[in-house]
Amino acid sequence: MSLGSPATTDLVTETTPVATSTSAGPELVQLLTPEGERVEHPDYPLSLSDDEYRAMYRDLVLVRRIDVEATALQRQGELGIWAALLGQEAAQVGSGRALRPQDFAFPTYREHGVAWCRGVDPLRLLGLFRGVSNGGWDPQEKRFNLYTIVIGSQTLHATGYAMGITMDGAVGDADTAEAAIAYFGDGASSQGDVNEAFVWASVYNAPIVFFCQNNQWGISTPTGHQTRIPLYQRARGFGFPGVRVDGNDVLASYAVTRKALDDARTGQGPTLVEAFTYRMGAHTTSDDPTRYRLASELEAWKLKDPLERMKAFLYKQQIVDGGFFEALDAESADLAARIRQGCLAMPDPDPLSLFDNVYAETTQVLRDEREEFAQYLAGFSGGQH
Amino acid sequence: MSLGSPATTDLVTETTPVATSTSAGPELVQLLTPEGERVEHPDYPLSLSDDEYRAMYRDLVLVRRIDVEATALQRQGELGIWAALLGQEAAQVGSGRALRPQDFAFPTYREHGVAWCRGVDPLRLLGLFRGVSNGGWDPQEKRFNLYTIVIGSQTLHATGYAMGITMDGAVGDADTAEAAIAYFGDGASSQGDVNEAFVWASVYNAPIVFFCQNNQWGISTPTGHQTRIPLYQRARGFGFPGVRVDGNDVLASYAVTRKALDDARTGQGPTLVEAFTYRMGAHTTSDDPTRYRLASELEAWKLKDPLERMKAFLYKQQIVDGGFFEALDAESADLAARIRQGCLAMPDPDPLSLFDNVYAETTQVLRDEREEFAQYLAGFSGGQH
Amino acid sequence: MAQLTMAKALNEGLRKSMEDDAKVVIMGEDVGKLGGVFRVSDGLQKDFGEHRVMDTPLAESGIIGTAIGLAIRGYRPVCEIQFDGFVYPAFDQIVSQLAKIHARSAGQVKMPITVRIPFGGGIGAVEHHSESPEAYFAHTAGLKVVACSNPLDAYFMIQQAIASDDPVVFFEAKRRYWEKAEVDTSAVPAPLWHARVVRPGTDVTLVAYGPMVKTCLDAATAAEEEGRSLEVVDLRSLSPLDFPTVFASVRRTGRLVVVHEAPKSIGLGAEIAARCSEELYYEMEAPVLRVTGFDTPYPPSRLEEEYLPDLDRVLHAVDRSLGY
Amino acid sequence: MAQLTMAKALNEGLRKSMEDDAKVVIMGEDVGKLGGVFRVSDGLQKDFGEHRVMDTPLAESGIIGTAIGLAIRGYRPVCEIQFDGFVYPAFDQIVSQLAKIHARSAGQVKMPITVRIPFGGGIGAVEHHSESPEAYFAHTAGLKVVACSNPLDAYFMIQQAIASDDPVVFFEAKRRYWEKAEVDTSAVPAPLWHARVVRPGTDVTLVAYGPMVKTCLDAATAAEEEGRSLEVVDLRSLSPLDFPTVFASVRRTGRLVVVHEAPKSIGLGAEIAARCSEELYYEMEAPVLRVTGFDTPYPPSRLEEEYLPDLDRVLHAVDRSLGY
Ligand SMILES: Cc1ncc(C[n+]2csc(CCOP(=O)(O)OP(=O)(O)O)c2C)c(N)n1
Ligand SMILES: Cc1ncc(C[n+]2csc(CCOP(=O)(O)OP(=O)(O)O)c2C)c(N)n1
Ligand SMILES: [Mg+2]
Ligand SMILES: [Mg+2]
Repeated sequence: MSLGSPATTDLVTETTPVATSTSAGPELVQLLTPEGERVEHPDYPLSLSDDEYRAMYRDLVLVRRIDVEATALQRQGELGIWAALLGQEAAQVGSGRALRPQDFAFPTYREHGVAWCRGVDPLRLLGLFRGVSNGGWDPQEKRFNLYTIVIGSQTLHATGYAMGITMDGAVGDADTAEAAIAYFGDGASSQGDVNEAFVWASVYNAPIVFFCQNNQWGISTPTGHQTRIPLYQRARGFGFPGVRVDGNDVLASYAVTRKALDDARTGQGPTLVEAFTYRMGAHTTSDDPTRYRLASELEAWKLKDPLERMKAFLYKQQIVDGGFFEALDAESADLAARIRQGCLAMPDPDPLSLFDNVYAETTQVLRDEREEFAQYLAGFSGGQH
Repeated sequence: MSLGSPATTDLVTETTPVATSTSAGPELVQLLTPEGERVEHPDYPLSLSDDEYRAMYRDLVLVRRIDVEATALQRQGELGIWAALLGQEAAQVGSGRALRPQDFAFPTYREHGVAWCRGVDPLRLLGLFRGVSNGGWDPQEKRFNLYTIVIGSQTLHATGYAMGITMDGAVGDADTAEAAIAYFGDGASSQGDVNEAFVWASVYNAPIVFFCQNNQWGISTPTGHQTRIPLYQRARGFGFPGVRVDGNDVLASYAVTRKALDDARTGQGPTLVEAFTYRMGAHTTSDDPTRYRLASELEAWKLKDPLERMKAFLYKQQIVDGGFFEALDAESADLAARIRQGCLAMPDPDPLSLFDNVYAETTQVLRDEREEFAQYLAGFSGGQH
Repeated sequence: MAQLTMAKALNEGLRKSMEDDAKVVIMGEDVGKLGGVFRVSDGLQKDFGEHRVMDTPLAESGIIGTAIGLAIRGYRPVCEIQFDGFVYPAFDQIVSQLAKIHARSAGQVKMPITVRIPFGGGIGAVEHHSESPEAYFAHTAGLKVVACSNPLDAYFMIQQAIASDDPVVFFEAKRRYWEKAEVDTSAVPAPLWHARVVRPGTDVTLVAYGPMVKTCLDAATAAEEEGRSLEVVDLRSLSPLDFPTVFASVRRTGRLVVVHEAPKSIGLGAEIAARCSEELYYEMEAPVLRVTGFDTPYPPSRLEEEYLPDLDRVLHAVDRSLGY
Repeated sequence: MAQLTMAKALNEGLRKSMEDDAKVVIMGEDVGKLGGVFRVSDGLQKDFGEHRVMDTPLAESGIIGTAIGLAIRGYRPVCEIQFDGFVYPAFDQIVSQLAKIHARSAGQVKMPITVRIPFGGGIGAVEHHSESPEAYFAHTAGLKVVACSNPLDAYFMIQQAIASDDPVVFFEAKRRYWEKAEVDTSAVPAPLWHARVVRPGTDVTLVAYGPMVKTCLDAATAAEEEGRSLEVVDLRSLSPLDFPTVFASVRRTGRLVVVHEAPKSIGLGAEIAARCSEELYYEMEAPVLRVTGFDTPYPPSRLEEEYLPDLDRVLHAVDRSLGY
């Protein structure tokens, strides 16, 4: 063991990330093997209609298409940066589809797939990465909070929101009661805020699901630098259940999240779901993962691709025919074109909007600054400089 | 369950504090019953000489005497405030005596008993509460850090220090290797910093013992508002062992801490020790616990008094005679007198010392401020005002 | 009309807000059964229940972070930070979230959260219990910051802060908690963002807030005996600063001394000096002087009388100002 | 002598410090294998090992808190905060511990910790990646705060900061990371706490630091064409501020414009304005003017060119100053 570096003891499961990060251990909940075989899990029965299976696959495909298009737009200078969800489609679509309309989701900056499930127009997401907005949609309307960039913060917001659900008496009924879900990453699990959220959620028995996408990396930092035991086990230190699900398995992600949400809404309190998955792309378009991880790791994970296995399942079950895929391709292409056009057409904000919405009730100091700046700008058009 | 208040589920062990706080559960490690009977625990064998037993009892008595004297001095206006350790003597003396000279302790503001074991003159502690200093001793000399008032901060300092032990190669040898110990309270367990310390200690396998005195209260807040499972179990969420010890049992506190320290120094990594004890006094001399807890709770805990049970043990084992107690009474009285005299004789700091030690290398800005203030003060003595 | 201490006036103000709006909830360490270490929320849990007055776990980031979530859900949380020196663990949630969510959401998400902080020294406390962190918050765009200095203001300002749809950091001059004054609860309060001339005068303006208002008033009384007429302005709002009121006063007197307990460098006094020096460049008869805490950590309590601006230091600065 | 970017100069400076003192360790998020998101620590983990360049868990309070423990153990940690907007979770450890431990211990415990923070805007980033939080730290007694603006300073200042027995918050102008200059590593560096006149002039003094130094130099070049001679002072040290150098310059020119990206209210500019207005009361020919970011959250990047002070805004202020 090298001094000062993370420990290698018998407790450590993920110290040398390359060697171990693709193996999730026997505790992993899986309903669909990488080969597309449907398997059963006693705690997570699931039966979906063919339409539902197809809809899930459609989500996976469209969400990936959005992501690919956004990455391309960034490369072409239309976005400042993009945080790709490549590889995490199943975790996001599975959990996103498990949400009921009345539930409220608190994302990080990477939950484009969940946004899709909540009905947020992808163009709204692009606005943030293009730099025309720091937000972009009405969180209340979509019951999908704004992206939160400061790691971990949103887990406390979600917990407070969930406390409010309890205070409003909106816990109990299996159909109408509400729940909150907080998304965060493996890296985020080290932040004080996330652990405080666990304290609060547990003490207040809040109707919340903590959904951790363990994509094995926090930028260049492997999960083994954040924890020496599987992350889902963190929950047991706080007195609520944790479960590790195959995050590349959209059916398992759906079933496990749905149960956790139902437990929450019926008053059983919080659950931590660790979706074991993989960030197949760079951290963001600014990142260069070849500096810190081996190509072989990516290759190993490609065999577990969330789209491929669902596709194989649909084929094997004969749920789809060639026409389905063709139609989906066309829909994808249309979506991508719409996104591209919309992105290029997005106007830059008005300079004076700098001063808008700093407060609900603005101040004299800001009014004066705005006025002074407006005059300054007017001076230019008047040719003063 | 009242909305918005801490949960009452089957997981909750400490919701209604008055009813449950005296019962620690079967997991409690005990070597001495409240009646002073010596019991054995397979994991914590302990055999001390008669001298050692007497020395421990002496510590308990003297530490309580210091505390009583300080409380009296506060009542008489000689101290601004005092945070009494009443009831926690065994947890502190047990853990403090378990430390080796080479170990380093990071206290809160209440570890007067540990300070005693580290050889810090009680008068130095009083200086802080009198308001003549924010520190008072050389932490390096005593290997006892300064009191830290911001809840939880010191757990990270201790963890960093322990990482340094590893980096220095001072881990391994059962006799000479070093360990750190971080003290904190049940309330502190909710702070982000404490949980981040758990993350770091676990990932770096740092040679550290987290010693949590669960005295059932954080000011007026019962432990059930901080956690719904026993606190020692927090450790399992981070992948290291936790143990609950009877904090009113000096022998068990000693044995459990000693083992945890030895594990740390020999490279087994961190342990969380929860010393289950009781704050028999007010939070500080500014506090009025009758506003929030029942007298009956205190009565129940009095039956578990850490001094009484050790005294009963010494008697039963015929380790002492009346002369021992007489001599100890006299020593106590002397100590108290010395503290009182020393406290009253403590000079106020020089006004210009305000500007001392803000930096290792002071600045021109501060030199100027100091000079200006010195002149201002001189103006008074010159009768300018 | 009743004689109330400032602590009691705050308590009554909180009670009024809770009666008026069922969405108002109080949260913090020891605010419930104990009523807060300064008893500002005394009796409120008993009367409004545990779901409206919550004794939270001990973690300030958690308090503010969950309050933000409650605000998203439509609540109007009033968070107590037990002492000034314990707000820093919540700094990220305050500065990066609370202050920015309204702008981030283009006004779609309101943050009607009040963060109450007893602040300042002079009570003989140990480290971290006597700080004046207001400059950190007043420098932060998106926050509003106020400080109350007396029972009447306390009663109304806390209600106005709670009613505000913006996040308000609400500083309470802790060593003035026990000072009493008449509180006419039927009075019509001044707008929350307005400073107030609390004593008119002609020779020099003293600008202060929180605990230093009384110090300045005492100085003005003492100065009167020497035939000097000092005007005292209580800023009340630290962000936004009410420059029109300050400028008007300084235009009258031509001279300004700013007084605060916080360290001098980059404190509120610096901003007021900078603005007045610019705006009243042709009108000032002396430079703006500052009487403040030193650029040192708050000292152990046996030195706090030296550290804290007092009547003598204020008058000394007045002398200097008049010497120009 | 070599042409180095500022990022590379910092990298070389770090390397030199690590070679000179085995107690120097680097810690932070992604500083090791990746070499930091700006590559400032590129190659150091490879050469000095994982125990001297640590990829820490993702938690800023943990980074500073454990660094404090390492310092108590005799180490000299250099902590990287990945971006300006992510320092706030560590605010408590910085303000309540790092800044105060030396005083608390009456000088017995040194805190030779350097906290590196890439800061400022202009790189087209998303929220929280373009902030200028220096005023928070410069207002905090017990901390020293510096900002480097060019490769030569970067190379020496980082070494001086690391060698300092006081905690130093070290701001790096992130949009200047890729600008190149000659770095003579054998030069004798100026003391870390000294400001520097980087361009002499006679008509107006521009005081700036970090990213705005280049903006001011560009403005001075442009002004020259109009026959105006601007003196540019690079503060370098933000706490302590080197007033003698600033005063001397303003005595020469009689006029002062302070420029920074951080919001105006209660920023560094306020302090410099307040001090100069007082100290040079009889010597100034115009009020101190400030060209700063607005009192708003940092905007989305498509607005940052409007938000950030630029050459035109600086020259506009120079015009105004000369108009008095
Ligand atoms: C408080 C804070 N510190 C640092 C960062 C910079 N940062 C952005 S993403 C990231 C890694 C996050 O890793 P993880 O939580 O695993 O999420 P992922 O990016 O893998 O989805 C870091 C360090 C940040 N955004 N916030
Ligand atoms: C960060 C912070 N918040 C609040 C306080 C005020 N405070 C002092 S002691 C205390 C309760 C601590 O409870 P616990 O950790 O159980 O320790 P105990 O006092 O019981 O020994 C509180 C809230 C503080 N010192 N620091
Ligand atoms: Mg990750
Ligand atoms: Mg306690």
